[in-house]
Amino acid sequence: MKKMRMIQAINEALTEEMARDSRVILFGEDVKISLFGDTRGLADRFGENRVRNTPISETVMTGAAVGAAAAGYRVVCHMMFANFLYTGFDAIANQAAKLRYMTGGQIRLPIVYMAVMGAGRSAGAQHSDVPYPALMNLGGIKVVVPSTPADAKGLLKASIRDDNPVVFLQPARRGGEQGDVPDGDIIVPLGVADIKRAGGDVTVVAIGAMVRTTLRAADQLAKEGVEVEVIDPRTLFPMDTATILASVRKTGRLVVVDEARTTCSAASEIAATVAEQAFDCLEAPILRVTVRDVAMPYSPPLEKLVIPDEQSVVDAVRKTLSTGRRSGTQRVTQ
Amino acid sequence: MKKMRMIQAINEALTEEMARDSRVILFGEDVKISLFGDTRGLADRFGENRVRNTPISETVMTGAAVGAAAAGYRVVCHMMFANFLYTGFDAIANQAAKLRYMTGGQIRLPIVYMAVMGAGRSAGAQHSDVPYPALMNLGGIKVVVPSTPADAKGLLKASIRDDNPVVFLQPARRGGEQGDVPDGDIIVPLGVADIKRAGGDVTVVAIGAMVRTTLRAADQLAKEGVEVEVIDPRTLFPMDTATILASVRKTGRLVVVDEARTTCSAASEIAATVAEQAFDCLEAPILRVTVRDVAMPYSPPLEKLVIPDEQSVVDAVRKTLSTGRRSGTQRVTQ
Amino acid sequence: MNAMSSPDPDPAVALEMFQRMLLIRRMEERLGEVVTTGELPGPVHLCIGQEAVSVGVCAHLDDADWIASTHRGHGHFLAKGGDPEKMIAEIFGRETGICGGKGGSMHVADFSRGILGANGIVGGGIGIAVGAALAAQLDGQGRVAVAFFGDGGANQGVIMEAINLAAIWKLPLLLVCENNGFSEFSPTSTVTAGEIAKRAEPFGVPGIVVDGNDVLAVWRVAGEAVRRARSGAGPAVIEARTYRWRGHVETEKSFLSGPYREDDEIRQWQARDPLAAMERWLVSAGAMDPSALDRIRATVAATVDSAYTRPLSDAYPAGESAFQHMFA
Amino acid sequence: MNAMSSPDPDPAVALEMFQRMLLIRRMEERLGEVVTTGELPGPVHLCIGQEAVSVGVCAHLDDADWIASTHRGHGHFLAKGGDPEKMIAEIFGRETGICGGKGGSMHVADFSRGILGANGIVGGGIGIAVGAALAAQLDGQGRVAVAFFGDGGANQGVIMEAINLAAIWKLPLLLVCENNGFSEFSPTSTVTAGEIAKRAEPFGVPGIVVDGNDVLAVWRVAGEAVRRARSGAGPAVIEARTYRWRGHVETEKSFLSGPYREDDEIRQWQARDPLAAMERWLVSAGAMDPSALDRIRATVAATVDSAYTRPLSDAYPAGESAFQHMFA
Ligand SMILES: Cc1ncc(C[n+]2csc(CCOP(=O)(O)OP(=O)(O)O)c2C)c(N)n1
Ligand SMILES: Cc1ncc(C[n+]2csc(CCOP(=O)(O)OP(=O)(O)O)c2C)c(N)n1
Ligand SMILES: [Mg+2]
Ligand SMILES: [Mg+2]
Repeated sequence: MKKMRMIQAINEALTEEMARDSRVILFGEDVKISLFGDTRGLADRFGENRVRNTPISETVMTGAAVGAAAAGYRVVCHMMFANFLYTGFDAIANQAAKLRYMTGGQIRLPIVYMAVMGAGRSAGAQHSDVPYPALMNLGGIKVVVPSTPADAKGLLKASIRDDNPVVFLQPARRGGEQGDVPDGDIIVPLGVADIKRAGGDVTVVAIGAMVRTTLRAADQLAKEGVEVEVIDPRTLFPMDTATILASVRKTGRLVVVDEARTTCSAASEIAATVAEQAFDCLEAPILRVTVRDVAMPYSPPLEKLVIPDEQSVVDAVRKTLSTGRRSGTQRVTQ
Repeated sequence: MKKMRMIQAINEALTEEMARDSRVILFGEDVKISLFGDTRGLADRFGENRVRNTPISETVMTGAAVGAAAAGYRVVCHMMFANFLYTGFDAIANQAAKLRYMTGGQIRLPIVYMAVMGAGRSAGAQHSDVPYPALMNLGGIKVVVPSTPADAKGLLKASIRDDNPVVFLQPARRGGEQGDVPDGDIIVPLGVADIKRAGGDVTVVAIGAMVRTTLRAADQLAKEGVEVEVIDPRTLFPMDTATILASVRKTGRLVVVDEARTTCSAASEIAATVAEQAFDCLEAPILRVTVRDVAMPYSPPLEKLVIPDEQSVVDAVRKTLSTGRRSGTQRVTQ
Repeated sequence: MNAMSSPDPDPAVALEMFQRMLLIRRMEERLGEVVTTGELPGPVHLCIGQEAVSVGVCAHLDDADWIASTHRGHGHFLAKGGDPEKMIAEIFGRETGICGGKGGSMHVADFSRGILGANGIVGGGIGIAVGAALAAQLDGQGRVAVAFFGDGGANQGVIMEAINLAAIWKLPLLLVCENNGFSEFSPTSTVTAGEIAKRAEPFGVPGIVVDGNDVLAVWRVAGEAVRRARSGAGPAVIEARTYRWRGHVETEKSFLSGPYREDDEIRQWQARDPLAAMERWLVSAGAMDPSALDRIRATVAATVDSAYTRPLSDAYPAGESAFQHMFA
Repeated sequence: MNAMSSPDPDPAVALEMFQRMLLIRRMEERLGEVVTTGELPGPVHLCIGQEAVSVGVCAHLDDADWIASTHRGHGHFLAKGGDPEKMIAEIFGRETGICGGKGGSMHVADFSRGILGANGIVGGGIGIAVGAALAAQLDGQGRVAVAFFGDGGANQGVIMEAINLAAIWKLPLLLVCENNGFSEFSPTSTVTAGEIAKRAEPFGVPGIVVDGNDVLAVWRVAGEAVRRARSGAGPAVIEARTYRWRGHVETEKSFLSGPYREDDEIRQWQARDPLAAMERWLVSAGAMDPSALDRIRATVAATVDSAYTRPLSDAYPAGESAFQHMFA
């Protein structure tokens, strides 16, 4: 067990996987010098052939990832900020997400598109998006969002070994935070959620940067005697709905905390799934704590206001506890 | 009142708006000869200056729409098939959706990106996507999907007059269907749903091509004595949730029929909203009838299987009627 | 590159090229007929008149080399050795199709033969070919990757990104533009500034214009470019000038409001039929004794017949296949 | 285009250009200092050393003309007449900022002055400028649109699409590449093949290389290109060779693992300071009497002082503003 920052954990994952499998290659803008530090040292260690700086050409980058993967490599394509996924979106949405299916399963596409996402550092609307809803809807892209250094390492290693296109999104604000990372070849399987805190009163599903926020809220609520179960899906597509449903069947109440904009968010998807599959167990409305449908503002107080914080999670949990089944408005009968 | 096909109704809307306002311009690939017929005759009538064929260059097209709109024009940018929105996604997601906000409201961006979407004609996965979930999540793009010729005309006219970026998506399979279109300058305001059929037993929200499918299912169910209320949101973002919530408060049951892939679909969003805001009125699980999370297959029987049909709507309605509140599994108590 | 001084192809290669062109021609003609019967599920884009380009280029490739193709991809598929029967089964949406019926005309692919697939996205194959070229370079086996694209596709920015990246990395990549005079219904000059091949030059990449109706000329410049690429000298752009005899998409006359080209133009290009030209050359070069011609015709006819027979009695894919193959 | 034979600027114009360059320099220097105090909310990219490009180009434009800029956009903003105080207020995230504090450094824009905005997306301004050029053409008032972009941005495919479209439509568009030697931390030659200006030529568009540290040279070629564009003769690409003295982003040394350029290289370029060169020219051309220099310095100093004073006591935007301005 070592303490390290998420960025270091990612760096370790990349280093170990590149050492393990010579067919793992990595390219992206300035990956050699490494803006975030996550790819630092890889070029020195694995050579300029396997680790390449690209021009600023997201369109061809995302497409080349598909071609190199189809031709037998495991490709890590670093997209820097998640907003630049939009710039290279064509090949992600039209090729990577569909090529295996369209060709009747002829190929495997082991690709990891990685990027940093989310707000909190006044980088402005074009550097702060949380684009996973769009990716989750494509159907052919696995979407992974870690919340801790250990998960980041284990999930990234699993993503690289996966034979399918994966978008790995590192929450910007968590990159520098320290956490315990087990030694050795840790793998966190894709599609498996993690119960970050067990509790019987309310289920709170929290994603990425929101996990820590939610855990803090849970601490606070625990002092009031409210036991929150905090579930981190870790993989957003395919989602481990079984774990979420089991928890809701136990608690009867659900809050989803998501750094994406509300409409069509992962929170909406989780809410819809539960409203469909665990309706009978629900005691109260499902509440979403999300970013309202705005571009991310630059000014610090505005940015702070827009991003869900501990208090907004606490408020939502209290609200869901205060409304019992049928305690509110009744069905209107004509 | 005239009978016409949706494509003709769109053509009329474009013609009338271009005649009405000389600052309306239109460009896109082969808009002069018009692949779908929706832009036919516009170049002859309004001249080669206002109606322009572009090269196959979606990236610059979507960006140029932003610039021309910022500089004072009302831009209709024809993207042909909705999958090509992905090709030009950068300027839609990073510029059009954010520029007004990022500049503190300095500009208006009257843009209509129009495209044909959805499957049903064996065009394959790269010509059949239903991309509105990604667009709805951007927060800065209005999303409009007509289901009838009359709505198509009225919504497109409203979209062109709107001072914001709108993506107008014509359901491929409905383009050739006839419908009554009122004479004169009909405007269907954005953000207002339409109750396509009133009923008190179950609320079914249906989008685009699914509206007709759902109305047929409703006819069939009516014979069994089940009165379905069919709501067509028409604008998916911003969504007229009030109309949907009012209906669910009346019926207590909701099915959403959506041609998009399930995960993070409009159906998910509607389900989440209702589970949040009308929970107390719900009598049964909210059911989504959607395309499963696959790329669209080419082979006709597969395509048919994947797209929701009348029977799948009927089945979902019957299912929701068969499950009463708490009739199913109970909350697991520890 | 001094392509014009290259020698003529061996007789066997020349005959093989003729046969491939003929196969493409006959397969496509038949498809054009079938379309009118309404039996085909989806749209098809025929490459009749353009056969010399795919065949002249692919004559230099083997199964280990990669090609990425376009919406007009049957010719590339067949030129690279794709199975005609499996192609037709695919276009008819049958389970025996090369993609199990899930792709259709615009997605015929055979990875075992290095066919990365036709593509419904104009320009979509370019990035994929760049990636395959990167893989080829890393493999170090002398493989190359070829992206075919149209004059319309040449206006997608990805082509510039690809040329730049391939130049910087010296990728074994051929970017082959089939300039058939139209981008859908727009004549090239109305949407395309300047000469496409020249777009390579600012990057220090050779840009070669070749008569796309002359399979020998295509074969020569492609051979030179493939040799260069295999040797590690980097990418090249080839612009093959040709013409499509058929519509952009079959049955287009049924929905277009009017014509977008002169019949006379079509006739002029038909007079420059790449197949007839090759036949003349074969005879004059003495590469073919007269009976060989007939044998090839018979072989091709038999292949075409069986390609359009067996698949039609094959089953459609089973329902569950709709939900397979999203993930490995 | 015969830019070199163009006359020198009027003394008033020359002085104005000097003053603008000095304003940009001093504003940016101060910003660099402020960054070290940790008071700035977000990242800033300074253009010190590159002032001659924005100023030489914008000297030909007025409020009705359009510019689209980059992440390194303060110079363009100020050169086009943007308000220094409102810019600083914006960078500090105040409600008095030109974008109400919602954009920040990478999004400073002033549509009333034709400033379409800095841009956080590399290449993002190019399409926007194409659209503004289309609007300018439709208006028929002789307006032009200018897109500034970097050598790194020159590798985004949108630039090729823009050149092609502008050539076909003869749009009044200037594409001005500020080649400052680096695309972030990658030296240009490691990611950029050939000469950027040449990328215009295959499209029949003039591509001009100019010394980006010589404001007069920039002014001359830009003047010629603007005149051509206003007259309806279509677009031009200008590649101005220059150098950034500061980091790609301020404080980069705190997180980069090592240097990516030699200090010596920086010193060599500093010896070619565009401001010093212009000052020498002004003096030698007699355009400036010695006291004018001091007056300009004083004016600029006062502007800078007040730009960095008032905004700092301005309020942050009210909370509700976070939820405004998504839609008109
Ligand atoms: C990204 C994208 N944009 C537009 C289209 C629609 N489309 C299909 S083929 C075509 C014209 C292609 O022209 P060209 O590249 O010259 O190929 P050709 O059809 O002449 O073989 C267009 C515009 C598409 N399939 N993909
Ligand atoms: C689409 C996109 N990709 C990547 C980035 C990250 N990025 C910001 S500036 C920059 C380098 C830009 O280089 P250049 O265009 O030469 O401009 P300079 O910084 O030298 O002024 C990069 C890669 C971005 N902002 N947008
Ligand atoms: Mg063509
Ligand atoms: Mg640069």
